[in-house]
Amino acid sequence: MSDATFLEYVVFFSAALMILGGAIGVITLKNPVHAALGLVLTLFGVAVQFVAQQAHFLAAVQVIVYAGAIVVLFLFVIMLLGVDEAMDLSIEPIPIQRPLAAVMAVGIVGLVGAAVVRARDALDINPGTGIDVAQETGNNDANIQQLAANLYGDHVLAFQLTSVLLIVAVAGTVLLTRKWPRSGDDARDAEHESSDV
Amino acid sequence: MIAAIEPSWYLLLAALLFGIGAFGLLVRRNPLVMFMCIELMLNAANLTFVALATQLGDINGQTAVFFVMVVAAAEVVVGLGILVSILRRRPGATADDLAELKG
Amino acid sequence: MADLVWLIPAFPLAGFLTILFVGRRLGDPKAGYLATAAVFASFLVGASIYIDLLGRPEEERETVVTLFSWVPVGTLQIDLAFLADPLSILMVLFVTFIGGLIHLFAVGYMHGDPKFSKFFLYLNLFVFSMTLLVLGENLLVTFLGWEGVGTCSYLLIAFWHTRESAATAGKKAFVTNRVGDWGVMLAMFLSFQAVGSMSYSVLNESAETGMLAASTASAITILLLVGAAGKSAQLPLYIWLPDAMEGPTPVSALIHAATMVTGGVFLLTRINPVIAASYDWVPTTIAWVGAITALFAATIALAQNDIKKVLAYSTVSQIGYMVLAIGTGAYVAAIFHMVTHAAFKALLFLGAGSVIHGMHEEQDMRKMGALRAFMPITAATFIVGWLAIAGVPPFSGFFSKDEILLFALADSVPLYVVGIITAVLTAFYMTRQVIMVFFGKAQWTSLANEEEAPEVAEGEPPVETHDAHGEFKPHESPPIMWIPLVVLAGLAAIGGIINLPSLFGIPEGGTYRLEEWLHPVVEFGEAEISGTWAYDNKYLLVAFAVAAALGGIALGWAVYLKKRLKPWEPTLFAKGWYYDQAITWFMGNPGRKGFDDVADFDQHVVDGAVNGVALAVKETATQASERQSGYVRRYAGVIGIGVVLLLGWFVVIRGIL
Amino acid sequence: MLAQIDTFVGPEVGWFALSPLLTLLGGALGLMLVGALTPQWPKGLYAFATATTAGAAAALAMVQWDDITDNGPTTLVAGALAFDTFAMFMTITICVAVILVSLLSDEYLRDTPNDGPEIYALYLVAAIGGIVMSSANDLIVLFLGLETLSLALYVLAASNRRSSESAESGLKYFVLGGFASAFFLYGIALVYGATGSTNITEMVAALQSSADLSTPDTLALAGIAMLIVGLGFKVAAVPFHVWAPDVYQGAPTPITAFMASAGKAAAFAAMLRVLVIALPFYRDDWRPIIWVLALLSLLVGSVLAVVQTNVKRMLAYSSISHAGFILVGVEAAAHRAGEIDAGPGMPSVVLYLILYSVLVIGSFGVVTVVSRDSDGDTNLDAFKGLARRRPALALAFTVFLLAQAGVPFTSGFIAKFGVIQAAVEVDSYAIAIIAMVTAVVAAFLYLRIMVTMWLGEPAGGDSPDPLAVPFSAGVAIGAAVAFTLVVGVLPGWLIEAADTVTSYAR
Amino acid sequence: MLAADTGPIGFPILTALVLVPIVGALLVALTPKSRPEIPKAIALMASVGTAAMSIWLLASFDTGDAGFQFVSKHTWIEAWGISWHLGVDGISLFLVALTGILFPIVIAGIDPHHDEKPYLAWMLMLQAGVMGSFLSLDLFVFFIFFEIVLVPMYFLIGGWGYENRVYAATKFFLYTMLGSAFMLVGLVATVWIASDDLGKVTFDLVEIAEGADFAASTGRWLFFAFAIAFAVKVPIFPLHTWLPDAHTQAPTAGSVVLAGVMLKLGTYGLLRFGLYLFPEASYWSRSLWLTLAVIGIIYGAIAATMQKDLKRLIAYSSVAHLGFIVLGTFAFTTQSMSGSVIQMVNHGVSTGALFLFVGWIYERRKTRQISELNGIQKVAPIFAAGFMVVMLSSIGVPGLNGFVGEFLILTGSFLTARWWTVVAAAGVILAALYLLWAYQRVFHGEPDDDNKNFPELRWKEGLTLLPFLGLIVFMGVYPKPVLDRIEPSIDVLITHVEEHTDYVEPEPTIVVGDHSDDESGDDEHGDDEEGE
Repeated sequence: MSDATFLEYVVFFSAALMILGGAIGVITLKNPVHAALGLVLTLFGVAVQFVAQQAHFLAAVQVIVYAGAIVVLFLFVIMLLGVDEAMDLSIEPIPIQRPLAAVMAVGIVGLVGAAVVRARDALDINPGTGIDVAQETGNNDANIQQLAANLYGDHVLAFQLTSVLLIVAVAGTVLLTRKWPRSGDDARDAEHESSDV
Repeated sequence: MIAAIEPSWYLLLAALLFGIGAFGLLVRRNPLVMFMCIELMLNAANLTFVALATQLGDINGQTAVFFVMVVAAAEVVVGLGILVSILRRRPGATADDLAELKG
Repeated sequence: MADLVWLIPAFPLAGFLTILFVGRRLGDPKAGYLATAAVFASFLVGASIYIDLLGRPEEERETVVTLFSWVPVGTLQIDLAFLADPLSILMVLFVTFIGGLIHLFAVGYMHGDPKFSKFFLYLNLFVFSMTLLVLGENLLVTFLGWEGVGTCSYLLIAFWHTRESAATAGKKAFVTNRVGDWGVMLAMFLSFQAVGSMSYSVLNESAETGMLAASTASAITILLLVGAAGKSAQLPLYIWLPDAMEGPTPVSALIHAATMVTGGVFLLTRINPVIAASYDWVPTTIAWVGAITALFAATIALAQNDIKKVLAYSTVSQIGYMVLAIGTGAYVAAIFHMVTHAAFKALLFLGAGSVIHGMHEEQDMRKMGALRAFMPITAATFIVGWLAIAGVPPFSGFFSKDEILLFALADSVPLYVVGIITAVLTAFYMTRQVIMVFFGKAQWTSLANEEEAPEVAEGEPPVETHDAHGEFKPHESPPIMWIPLVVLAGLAAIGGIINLPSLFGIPEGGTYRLEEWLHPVVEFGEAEISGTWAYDNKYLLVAFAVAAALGGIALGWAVYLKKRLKPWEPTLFAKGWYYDQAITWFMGNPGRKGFDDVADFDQHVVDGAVNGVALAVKETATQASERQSGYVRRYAGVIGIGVVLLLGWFVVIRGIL
Repeated sequence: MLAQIDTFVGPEVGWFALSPLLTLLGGALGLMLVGALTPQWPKGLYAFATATTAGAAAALAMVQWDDITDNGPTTLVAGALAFDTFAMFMTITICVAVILVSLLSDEYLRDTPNDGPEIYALYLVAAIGGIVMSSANDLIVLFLGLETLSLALYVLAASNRRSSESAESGLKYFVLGGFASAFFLYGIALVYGATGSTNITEMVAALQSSADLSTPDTLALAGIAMLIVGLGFKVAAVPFHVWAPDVYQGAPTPITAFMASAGKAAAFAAMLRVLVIALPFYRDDWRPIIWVLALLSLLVGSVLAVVQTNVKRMLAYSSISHAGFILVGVEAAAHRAGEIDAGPGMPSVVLYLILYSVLVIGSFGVVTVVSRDSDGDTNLDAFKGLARRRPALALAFTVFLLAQAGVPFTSGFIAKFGVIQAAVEVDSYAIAIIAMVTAVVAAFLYLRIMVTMWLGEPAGGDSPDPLAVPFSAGVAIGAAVAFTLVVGVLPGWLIEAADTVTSYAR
Repeated sequence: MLAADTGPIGFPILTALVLVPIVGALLVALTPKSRPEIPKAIALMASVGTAAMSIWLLASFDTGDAGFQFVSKHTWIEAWGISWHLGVDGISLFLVALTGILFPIVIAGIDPHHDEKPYLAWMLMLQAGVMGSFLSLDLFVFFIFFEIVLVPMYFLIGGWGYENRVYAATKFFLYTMLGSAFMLVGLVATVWIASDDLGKVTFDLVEIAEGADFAASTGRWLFFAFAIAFAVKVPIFPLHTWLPDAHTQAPTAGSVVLAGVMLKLGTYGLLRFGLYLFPEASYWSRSLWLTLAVIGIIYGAIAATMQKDLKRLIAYSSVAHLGFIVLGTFAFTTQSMSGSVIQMVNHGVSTGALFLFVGWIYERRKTRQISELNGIQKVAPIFAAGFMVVMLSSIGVPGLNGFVGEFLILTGSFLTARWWTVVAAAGVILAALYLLWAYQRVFHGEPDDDNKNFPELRWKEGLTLLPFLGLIVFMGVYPKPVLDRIEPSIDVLITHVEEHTDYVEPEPTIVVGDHSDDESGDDEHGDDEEGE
């Protein structure tokens, strides 16, 4: 047993711990802020796994975009709306919602797991060296270059589409944040409520 | 002598993460947290992608993850936009409070 | 000449159409005279055809006149064709002649009725249909007339339709007749299936040549017997006839005594070869149906108090005689009795009508009596009719009845016994009637006025126009009414001559005229009785018959005039053996209930199922839409379950298994 | 290393082939930029610009049509997009939807803060997303298209800030949509793992090469399950339909129209791409699921519609049952998936999609006009006596409803007939009969609306106030009616066009 | 039954028969509100024009020719093998004529009381639909017409009907649509399965019927898919319950048309698309149909007897009458089937007329309840007389039209379905019972105060009634011209059945003239009946 493998073990399991711990945190912590922090933990764990898989660039993006931008966005909104008060998780207003959730979660995990286990031989035939170009070429940017080439080569259209996606985001936020005259605003709401209840 | 870490372990981990995320979306009432759960699920997918990419020795998987991140970002932006526009009107509203439409 | 046979129905039809369009303008009494003229015109045509046929050799006395092809489909080719042969012409003659007389009588009787012209409209339509019935060359044309007369009888019984009883009686008559028609229709189908045609010539021919399987022949006969039972008011379908007396009296005379009710007898005579070709039990059945009906009706007649009811039941009884004759193969006798009966029964009915007229619509004999003084002509003629029906020689009834009894005995003794008993009863109840109406002491003066009142209130047509100025006094009817009576009386008295037996040294030429005349028609079916015991002891039978008649009369005399014996009128008879009531009850209770159940079944089960489905869908929808709770997390849960199920299918069922 | 970068050559891009997409994109950007830089445009100009853009795109697509029929289908941009008649057909469908919806939106948005370029830009961008979905030859591309469309729709659904319903529907749609697309993405990942690629061409190749399907690849199967979840959600197939009624009801009516038309069309196109075109080798695995989804959608959609009181909700449920019908067509296509003689399955689906899109936009168009007058109220009562207030409008709605019920001489009948024909051709009698029977149940709903319109007493009593039909909306509705009836009588040309989609690129 | 190339004339009269009403309807719909008198004029012109054309059709119909005449055939939807194929033969001729004649009478004679314009438009649409159904020789074309008639009828009932109209209209629409649901699937299946035999996909009735030969099991399924739709339309017990509601609630014109022609779509469909397409299946399942028919006859009559609503009563009588038609159809003899066809027309005339009367009674008394009517004959004798004549024809009194059909049906059925016929014949008794009883309750007796001033038949009503009475008498006295045109087509149809089954039409032994072969043919027939 080489150190490398041992190290791999350590990395894998510690990262896995981070990921699952964070995830559990997200779904259990009462206070949304804490939940967000749990999310950060998970994201970091995922980033670590990426590194372990030689996806260095993705790891970086993961940290910057996800942990950096997105979670911050979350926290920002939490603060903005002041919805950071804790919420009692012991009560569940919707009947048999949690059993339902449990069944689903267990089902998904179990079945996907079963699928994976079933397919594992197929997978683990030549547990290939993966795309550890760096080790081969000694060029530490290899992964980035490869990615770049793939991104602007085969997936250039997809790449362009992401920009379209961002247009949607922009237009959407403009639309959603535009100020509406408050005139008769709530009155109308009341109307609609009444008309529907 | 222990075997090397198999790709399937990553997949199982991802599945677990995915399940947790889905579970969370069902049990949490705070919309923000629900979004976070969606993020968890997306990350599970990402993890799967990367693991499989590595195993297949194919970069496309990593590219996919890149796109997913963009999507996630856009999604969060839009989602939070919607959420803000609601919570401004009804502070502290939970997902369960928004059940006018039914039947 | 015989080619003009179509003129016979044509005249009444023309009369019908004329009255239909201008009847109201013609009004009372012109419309009546027109109708009468139309009928007598037909009579003249009939008479001339009779002479024409008489002039021909026997085998050529048959002409078929085809107007047009009526219902031609594939092998079924039915023409609207007339058959002029001895039988049909004979029928035409007495139908039109007696019909004419009754029309004449009706002109007087219906005088002042607001629907005067309509009455004659119907009467002409009836005569038209009746002539179709008798002249039809095939079963279908006969059936056309058959249903036609049925319809007319419906219309005429319900003539005073504002009276509930009249309307009901009309409906009853029609529906009961339909039961018979059902038989006739099936007979037609069977005939078509068996011989590919419905024309009498083909049917009879195939029967005579033995091509008609006995089974089929029997079936046809029995089915037609059902029809006859309906039309000729035999058991078990006679029930409509007594009620039919709700119609105006001329109608009772014309339709329900003289003509229509003999339709069944005519039809059976018409197909006599088929009867002959069927199994032996078939004619026997016919005979017994007739015999039992005759006796049965006679017993009922014993206890009736309604002047017309008595006659009605006697009609049923007399037709029973005819059917009995048919069954015993005595077709000539049947027709003979039909004719004589037509004469004297029409006479009796018209007489009764005249009495009712004179008594201001009073029909209850217990409220009459001693009328001979007030309406002598009516009384006289009525008495003639009485003697005729009682079978007192030399009146017509005697000869025809004697002939029937002769054949009955030749066939079987029991039949004869029944016949004789019936004869006694007939004489008895007719005597009873005559005495109650014309003799004894008047029962009416006292209750005259209180009788007037309700009449007026009831608004019966004849009353308000009646020349009764408060005081009540039976009166003789106007000449237009008694002239027909007199004529008919004449016929009833001497009608026998058309078929005198060879008795008492009656000259050869004068005997069995009718038999010779009808010979070509009935030769195949007519029973051969010469050589039987009965035939050899004719005189004895005559003696019996006369004894029966006189005995009956004497008994009646003793009971009702001399009051020597207590009248014996058991309610069982008065109520007609409760037969009618039983049927009415059945129709009204279990029958009606069954019908109601079907209707309910339709509404609640069949339709209920349909609406049930709709309701079920609605319920499900309501239930399901509550599941759509509006909670986004629950929705996610639903999706999640879907996911698990799909994964289960794919991974487990398709993948691992 | 550097040389590597110098020598990098991007894939060649068939610019002209992409022109419909580019047109829409240009339109969207133009609206955004110019709209942002210029003051409020004059009445109706935004809508007009949008409509023209979409029209141009559709026209370009038609131009491409002959090119494809002549030179056969190909793929574009390194096999990212399929360039075939199927794609073009859907392009045209979606563009038509955009045109009609933008015409509807015009007056609807007038005098609200939303009367700006954004909504229209979102229409166009969403259209791009839809078109990409329906022409994607790569699952990642498909996913991006789907997200583009979805995000646009989330925003649009929530766009009416006056209405709390709109916001609620937006949030519900977003949460569930994100949830579903997470599944979809996960599915892509798993399938990627099984086939080693996300590119449909390569996937098919890989599956073909791996001859031994005897030991089924559970990873792929799990992936397919997830993919079906995502697609099923988009097409609102039971049990993934739960969002549809609420969102349809809550969203601003023109938006609902857009969802029900372009959204559904794109989703079904994607479904055909993913299942029929990319995964024919697993058809025996997923066909039964489609069968069940069809059955459930037909039943739930038609039955639940019966008890609704809100017209938009009714139409939502009816659109679920329509989805069921279309799924019948998909099921029929599944029988022949991957074969040379693909059978009438796919044509029947695309035919249904274009016909139903126009129908549903027309229907919601009428609802738009009515609700605009009744101050946002879309309850059945708002339609009482519509025939008295505006006979033409009532007649138009009647036409749409009858068409949705599948009455002859309307496009709806042709659509249903095509689907049934396809199903029968592959001997799926059971589902065909079930579909027709549920159509009867659904008919009750349409009759109910008609009764309300024609026999109900209008609010105004005997002299009800006539109801104003905005010009642009009138044009849209009129066009929809015309199309519905014309196709109902002369469907030949459209059917022949639809029949060509079976020769798709892969 | 191969289609002739064209009719004797150039101009496509059948297409015109369908299009003229449609055009009329559109024109009516387009007339401005300001000119309320125009729609009626247009509607009359259109319908009278159609009537004229259909009468011309009657006149120039080639009696001897059993095949389809005036055929016009054009490709419609090539991709699906659908063609606009119209043609008329002895079976459809008189239904077409009846459709042509009935509508102008109804349009002219009956006043909708409100919203005349849409009413007229719907009436014309209805006419077009019915015409199309009777004329089309293409499965697809037939189906769309068969289906489209629901819409105008729905609106006529729903818009101009009586108190419970919406329920009735909806029930009618959905019930019938449910039937057609099966037919559509069956129809498409037929086409696809037939395409194997024909080598091409075509919806052409004649080509399929002549060219395709379905395996017994397949054919039976397909036949039942069709038959359900027709059974609902006829309606055959137990699928009849929409009819009383629809009839009762429909406006007078609606009821007249419904009884007059629309119900015939079912019976006509059974003949044209049941027997002709699937001879084997129809022959195989005849016992079922005969039984249902007989049940319908008796059951309908009994149910009718117990109705309290006069219109409902007549509706149920329709169930009974149509039972006769079905009986005749599935007895497979020239007589019975010709009888069925002519009975379709007769029932249309007499029941249509009865509904006219009920409509007039309702207009006068605002009630259809028998219990609230009485003594009308005293105050309105002519009205009563008219009703009486129509009623007698409906009862089936010889000399009036009703009898001819019933008689032929029963005569023919007796050859192949003896015992069914024996029971069915009893239906004529019940017919007399329920109608006469109703007549007695409504028209006989002393009128009470409500009915004292019941208005007499009006001139307009009389004129409306006249054509009905004319047909009633004419068809009863001289049906030959009609029968001559029907028979050839029926014979061809029976031959068609004989070719595809082991059925041989029983010929009664003809003994006119020479008595060649043996007589006991009836017993043979008898036996193979008992066998069933």
